[in-house]
Formats: sequence, C-alpha cells, structure tokens
Amino acid sequence: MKKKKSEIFKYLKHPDPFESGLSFCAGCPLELLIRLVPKTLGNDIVITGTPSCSAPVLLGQNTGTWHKLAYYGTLMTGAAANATGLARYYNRAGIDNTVVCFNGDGTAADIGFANLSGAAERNEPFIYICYDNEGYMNTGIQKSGTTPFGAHTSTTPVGKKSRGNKNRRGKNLPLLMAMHRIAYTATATMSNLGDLAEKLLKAKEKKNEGFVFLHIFCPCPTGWGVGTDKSIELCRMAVKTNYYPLWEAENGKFTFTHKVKKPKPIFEYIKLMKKFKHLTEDEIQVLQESVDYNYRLLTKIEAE
Amino acid sequence: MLIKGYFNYEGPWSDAQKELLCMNTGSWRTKRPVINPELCIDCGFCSLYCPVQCMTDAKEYFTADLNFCKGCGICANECPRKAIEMKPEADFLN
Amino acid sequence: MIIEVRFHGRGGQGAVTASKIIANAFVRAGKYGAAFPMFGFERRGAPVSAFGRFGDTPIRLKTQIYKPDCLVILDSSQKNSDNIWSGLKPDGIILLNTNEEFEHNHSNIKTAGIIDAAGIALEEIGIPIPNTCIVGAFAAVTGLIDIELITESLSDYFDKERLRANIKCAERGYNEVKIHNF
Amino acid sequence: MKKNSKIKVVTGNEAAAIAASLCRPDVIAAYPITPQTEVIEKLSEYHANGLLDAELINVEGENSAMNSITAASLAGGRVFTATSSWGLVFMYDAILAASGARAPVVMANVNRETPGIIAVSCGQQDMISIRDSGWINLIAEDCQEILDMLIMAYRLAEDDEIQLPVMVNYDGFYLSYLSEKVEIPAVEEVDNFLSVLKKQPQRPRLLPGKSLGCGSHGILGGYLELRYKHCNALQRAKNKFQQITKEFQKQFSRNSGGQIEEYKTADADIVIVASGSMCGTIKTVIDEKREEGIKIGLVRIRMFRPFPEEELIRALSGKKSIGVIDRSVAFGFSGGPIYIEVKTLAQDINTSALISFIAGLANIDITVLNIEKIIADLIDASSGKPYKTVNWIPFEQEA
Repeated sequence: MKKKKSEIFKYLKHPDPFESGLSFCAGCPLELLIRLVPKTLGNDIVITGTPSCSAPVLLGQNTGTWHKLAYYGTLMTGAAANATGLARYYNRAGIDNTVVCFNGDGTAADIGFANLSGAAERNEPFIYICYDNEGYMNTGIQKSGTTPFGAHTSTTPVGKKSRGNKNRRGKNLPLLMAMHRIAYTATATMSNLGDLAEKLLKAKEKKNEGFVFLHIFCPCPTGWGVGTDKSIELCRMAVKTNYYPLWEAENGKFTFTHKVKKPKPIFEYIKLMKKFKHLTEDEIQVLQESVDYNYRLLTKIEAE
Repeated sequence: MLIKGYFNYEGPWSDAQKELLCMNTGSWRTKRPVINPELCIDCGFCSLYCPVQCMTDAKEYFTADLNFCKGCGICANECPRKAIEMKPEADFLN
Repeated sequence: MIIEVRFHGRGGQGAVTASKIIANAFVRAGKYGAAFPMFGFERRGAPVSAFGRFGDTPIRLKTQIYKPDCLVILDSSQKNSDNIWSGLKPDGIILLNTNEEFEHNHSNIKTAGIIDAAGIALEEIGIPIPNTCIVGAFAAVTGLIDIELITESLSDYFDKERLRANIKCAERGYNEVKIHNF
Repeated sequence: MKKNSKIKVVTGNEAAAIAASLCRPDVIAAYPITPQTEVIEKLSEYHANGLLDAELINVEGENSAMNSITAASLAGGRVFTATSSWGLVFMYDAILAASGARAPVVMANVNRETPGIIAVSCGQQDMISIRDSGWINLIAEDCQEILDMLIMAYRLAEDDEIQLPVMVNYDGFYLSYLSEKVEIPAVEEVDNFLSVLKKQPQRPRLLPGKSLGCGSHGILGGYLELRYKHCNALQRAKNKFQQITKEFQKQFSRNSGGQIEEYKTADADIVIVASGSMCGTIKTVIDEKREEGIKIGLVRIRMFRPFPEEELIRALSGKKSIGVIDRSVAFGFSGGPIYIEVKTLAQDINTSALISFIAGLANIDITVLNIEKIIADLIDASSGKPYKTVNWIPFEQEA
C-alpha cells in the first residue's frame, strides 16, 4: 500500500508551545484548536483570553504556565478592548505583533459583544478568534447568545412546560461581525483543517489592514452529549448539513470556501448528540428551516 | 513569614523559565489506541486531529504517547483505513 | 481687591466664554481671574449663569456668587427675572445687552452700561453672539482692565478672520457702550 | 515662575489634558461623559493638530477605555484615560483588573455624583465607590494642582517600588469648568522630572515571543502573596508621594503639600479636615476668622488612598475640636466616609470633639456661610457645649 502524508502538515510549521498534559476534557476540539493556532501562526503571538474553557490552560498558576506564549488573562467584559490596547501599543512602538484575542461565544456574543463590535467598527489591528460551543460550558453548560433553537442546556432544560431553548434562534455571530465590513471574517471548524489553517494564515495577513474575526465551530462533547471520539465527526456533519457553512468575507465581500453539493438533512447532524434528542418532528422542521434560512441569506449576500 | 515566594514579580506574572505545568492526562484513559502498522498509510490524520497532539511519527506509521493520550478515540474514528483500534485499558494491566 | 461678577445668558450666547475672556485678560495683566459656569446638560437656548472673580490678589473662593458687585446680562429677556437681580450689592454695576432704552429698575444700581451687543455682533461677525462685544464694554464700564488686554485675550478663543471680527466687536463694545451713573 | 513655563488661563479639564500630553503618553483611550468630556475633546484636538503624538482610541464605553489602556500599560506603554461618575462605575471590573495586574495606569476622575439617582452634578461619591479597588487616589484643589498632580501621578504609578494605578480626582463643575491661571511647564522640564523612571529597573512587559504572561491564577499562598505585596506597595506609596512632591517643588518651585496640606494648623485649636475644591473657600474663611483671633486651621487630604493615617495623627493630635467635611455619604453609617476613617484614628488623636459635616452633595454650593456655621459649631464643641455628631449641610441653613 502506498504511504503518503497529508498535505495539511505543511501548515503546521511551528512547534507546539503547549505542554502535553492539559486540562481539557477528553475529545475536546478546543484543545486541538488552541494548539493549532500557534503551530500555524507561530509562537510569537500575544494571546489574550478570558475566564472560559481555555482559561485554565491559557492562564498560569502563580509563576507556572502550561505554555510558552505571551498571554494576558483578562475579563470577559473587555477582551477585545484589551487586545486593542496591546495591538495599538505594539504598532506605535514598532514592535512586530500578532495579537490573538481568544474567547468563547459567551464573551464574544454576550457579555463582551459591545467591545467586540466597537473594536470591529474601529477596524482595530488584531485577530479575534471566537470558538463557539454554543453555551457557557466552563460553568456547566448554560445557554448563551449562540445556543441554537431547541437545544437543551442547564438553563434551558427540557421540562413539563418548556422544552429546551424555545422561541430563539441564536445569534448569527459571524454574519453580524462581517456586517461591520471589517478586513476579514471567516468561519471554520476542525473537520476542515486545511481550510482552517488557510484562514488563520490569511487572518495574519489581513490584520495588517484591520480587524479580523474568525468564528470557529467547536462542539463540546461533554455539554452536548457526544462520544469523545465523535467531536470531529460532528464538525464535519455540521458542514455537510449546512448547519455550519464555511465562508469568508473580505471587507464585506462574501465567498463560500466550501460548497456542499447535496446538503444532508439536519436530522443527520442532531442525531449525533443528546442536546436535541427531545425534539419532535415539528421542532426538527423549525431547526431545518432556520438552517435553510441562514444559508439562503448567505447565498444572497454572496451574490451581492 | 507566611508569604512564600510564589511570584517573581510584584504582579501576577508567570513565566516559562522552569518546567511547564503538566497534568498526568495519561491516567484519564479507559481505552488505548492500538495501531496496526500494516493498515497504516502514514497519512497522519490521527496526528492532525488528535486534540492532545500526542501522536508521534514513527516513520512508517504513527503511535500515541501514552503518557498523555486521554483515550478519546478521535484518532480511531478519523483514521481512513480503520488502522486504529481502541482497546480497554484493563487489557494492558500488569 | 476682588470684584465678583455674575453673568447671565442663554446657551449659545457665549456667557461662559465672556467670563473666561475677562479672567484671561486679568491674568495677562499680572493679576488674578477665575470663572466658572453652572449648568447641567449643555443645551442651546437654556439659561446659563457664570461666576467670575477678578482682582489683584489670588482667588481661592470656589463658591457661586450670591452678592455680586457686577451683573453682566447677555440675555435681556431675563432682565425682569428676580433671579438675575438677586443679591446685587449697593453701588452695583450692571452691563446689559439690549437695543432698548435703559430703565433704572433696581435701587442698588450705581453704574449701568448699555450696549446693543447682539446688533454689533450681527454687523461685525454676521451672527448675534454678543459675548465679545460685552467684554469690550466691560472694560469701559468697570475701568478695571485695559481694552488691549481684552482684545489680546481673544486670541486664545478665536483665530484668523473670526479673531479679527471679534476684536472689532470688543473694540466697538468698549467705544460704544452708553454709561449711566446714578 | 520657572523658565520656559507658560501662563495660561485654562479650565480644570484642559489642565488635565495638558498634563497628560506633557507626560508623552503612548496610548489614550476614553469615552465622553459630563463633566469630563472636555478632557478628551482637548486631547483629540491636540492629536488632530499634531501636538500630541499618541495612539488615541475612541472606545465605545469606559469599560473598554480602562481595559485597553491596562493592556497597553502591561505591554510597557505609558497610558491615560479620564472619566467621571457612572463612567467610573462602568469600568469597575477593569479598575480591579488594572490594580490587580499592578498596571501603572493614570486616570483623571472628574468627581460627580453616582449611585441610583441620576445627577449631573458635583460630588465625591464616585471616588468613594471605588475606594477599595487598590488604586492610589489623589484629590486636587484647583486647576494648577490638577496639572501638577497628574505629572506626579506618573512618577508615582510607574515607580519601580510602587507599580500601581493612580487616579487624580477633581471636583466636577467647580473645577472641571473653572477657568483660572495655570502655569504650564515646558515639556522638557516634565521629561526631566520623569526621567528618573528610566533609570529604575524596568517592570515586566508583555511582549510577542517572550514567555511572560500576566493574569496568572494566584493559588495556594500565591493569592495571599500578591495581596500582601499590593498592600505593602500602597503603604510605600505614602512616603514615595511625599518624596515626589518634594522633588516636584524643587524643580517647579511650586508646593501644595504632601499626603496632606496643613493650612495654619500649627497653633490651631480647631481644625477642619476636607478635600477638593471646597478647601479654597475654607482657607478664605479661615483667614477671616484668624483676624478675629480664632485659632483655626485646615488639613486638606491630597492623598485619599493610601489613607494618610500617620500624617493625620501628627497634624490632628491634641486639637480641641475637629470637623470633617465630606462631599459624599457612607451608606449604612452615620457620618461621611472620610469622617469615619478619621474616627478610626480617634484614640491616637485624642480630641474632645470629632464632628461630621456632609456638604455639597449634588452640586449644592459649599458657601462661605456654610463654612462659618461649621466653624461656629466647632467653636461651641471645643468649649464643651453639646453638639450634633453628624450634620447635613445646608439643612436648616441659608445660603
């Protein structure tokens, strides 16, 4: 049998700055993401992070750290503002820099949304990476602004009167950010590593022109009720069902980076996890319509 | 004095001067990835998708660093040749 | 000696700037001046008052002025309001921006300066903002500060053509103010 | 007057903007709020005209202002922001983050009322609401002092032995909009004054490629250690400030005191303790009363945090009666906040009467008559007459 290494290795030029034993749940794709970012972008990034699943690893304990990166551990309310201050100072001082603001959806879509939007509006020169696991996972799986329709969380439980995250759709955060007409917006996920790496590298280029927002779909095996071995498969199925379309936008100009020829029905995606298992046929249809609507909207924007 | 020198600076600064912090995540494992080198085509997907990034390249095939492998099974699930099997850790006792 | 001056105007008339210009002129003379306004939300058209203390000794008082030696009224529509006249000291000086004849309406007025500052401003700068004309008239009515120092001070608040026009306003205020002594 | 200095008539806000510019900040981020707005307008004007070389960030809220300058400060930059009232409260979490990270941030806070009731008016309640945030808090009396204190604030904040954020407070309206004579030093003079900092060991910096991070979890005894260091640094800041004010006086020939300013206290039987713009009025009244033969003096608090305990004990010991005037309240206590803090020193001071006066809330003018009444009360108390411990001014009093 012919043996041949994957092309994707060519993107991973830099050493992994993280220690091997990190306190992420087994099978967590966030651990993969956090390692791939410096492996792709280089170890000379300055990373800022907030209390979240990534915080116990990004932040040190006393003098000790889990990695060799420069980091600033900060507050959820002001993450994008912190990154702004860093990037602006480095640029002024003539220090070559890539500031990566690395946060979950709680910081990005909810409590830190104002300053994320502010930094985007001002086109601040740094990369904001939002890993979206559709809830507050670090505190024990509560609903966030990106939790999708119908999802079970500990604050949108399935009970006698209410069944999951009803009457809501979740924010389309990457689209909202692209509408700021920032230098670069992209969606990516860990099933499509080549695409992810390309977008990271493009982000590094584009941050010289202005604000970069990368939205990374990042399933939570623990919170969503998925087998630890299935999280990458889940990413793949999210793409194949158009639940999570892959696209990019440069200064507001949209392009799909991966078109799915025959999208699978959403059922193929939701059946992989427990968080939607209570949904009825009708409710699944609502979710399907929501997926279709989002995709149609993107298609129209792309045509613009 | 109760206050020991936990920090080198006035503020909450950490550095990577000494050894990095590290957990014994190998002990979390209930299943162990076992690679069949015969089936392996050395594509490296197991290594690329491994969240711990603990699959090391043994030239002709990949092998897991069991000191840190959490046993999540992503490598086995993603292997295009089904060359990796997750075997109960109990099988390897003694 | 410190003279306490209370300015009354409406938002947009430049009462606050008038008080600053006079303070500025006193400092240019090597003397002392301090002025501050009192208002909440800044709004065009709303009544505004400002408090000025000018003199030859350091000014430490940071209070509003309840017993003014002098009233500068930029907004003649307020001239019948009790608020304005409250506390005017005996032998008081008033300076009023009006195009009407002066009525002696308060027994404590010793000296009154009357000037159609808005009219002059309209002629000189094209907008009826009376403040620079008023500060020129202030120099004439009180005799406490040279008109040259007033016009020099204007350079901190205006430049180019606006500065020239406002200097003209101040000089006309100085020359054209009608002074009544009682 | 110092050679190369300029005399200008400027507002308190403008004095703050000039001071910040003179210190050559790297990053400024601010959000407008009455009565601070003029500070950032002036800075923007200087920036637009090429007079101020700094990164100016027009943030979308005060919280971001504090967050962005804290990060820039940790990267090694000199930073500035200004706020007031609700703006200060809106940045509260970031204020704690700044002091916890020991970021030498400098901020002007234009004192304005805060909690619950919307009041666009002067009051120190905003400063009181953040007093336990681990910052150094200074309070200015006039426009000149706003400028001087901000320059000294950089010396204090960035000092290797201190490394703490400093807030320079000044009364909204009464000082923010007060136009008066201010001596503006030449920028080279300020450079010279601040140059000491360059000779000190450099604080850690967050830099790309450098394995040094900030915001580490303090675990085991680590948290305790950081708190202990922080509290010690605040204690050190007292003498450091005293030293800096002396050097400032030497270089700029201007003095307005150290942690406290003592005005005619040496032989005084009666002493008023106060802070901020009202002190000008108090001094004027004291001068009048001295002519009547009343032995009265003023202790003006210039440094509110760390609290100048030793200096206050020294200045107030053995006085017959002491009145503390607060421009804020202490919820759940009777008596103003500074009064309560002075009261903790009562045993060392050993006075017969310690009285609280709450005055000037929500822009209510603190008048000459108010001060005269306060002095009359203190005279009565010093002669053994009964007195009320807590007095709200101007209740039952005319202006």
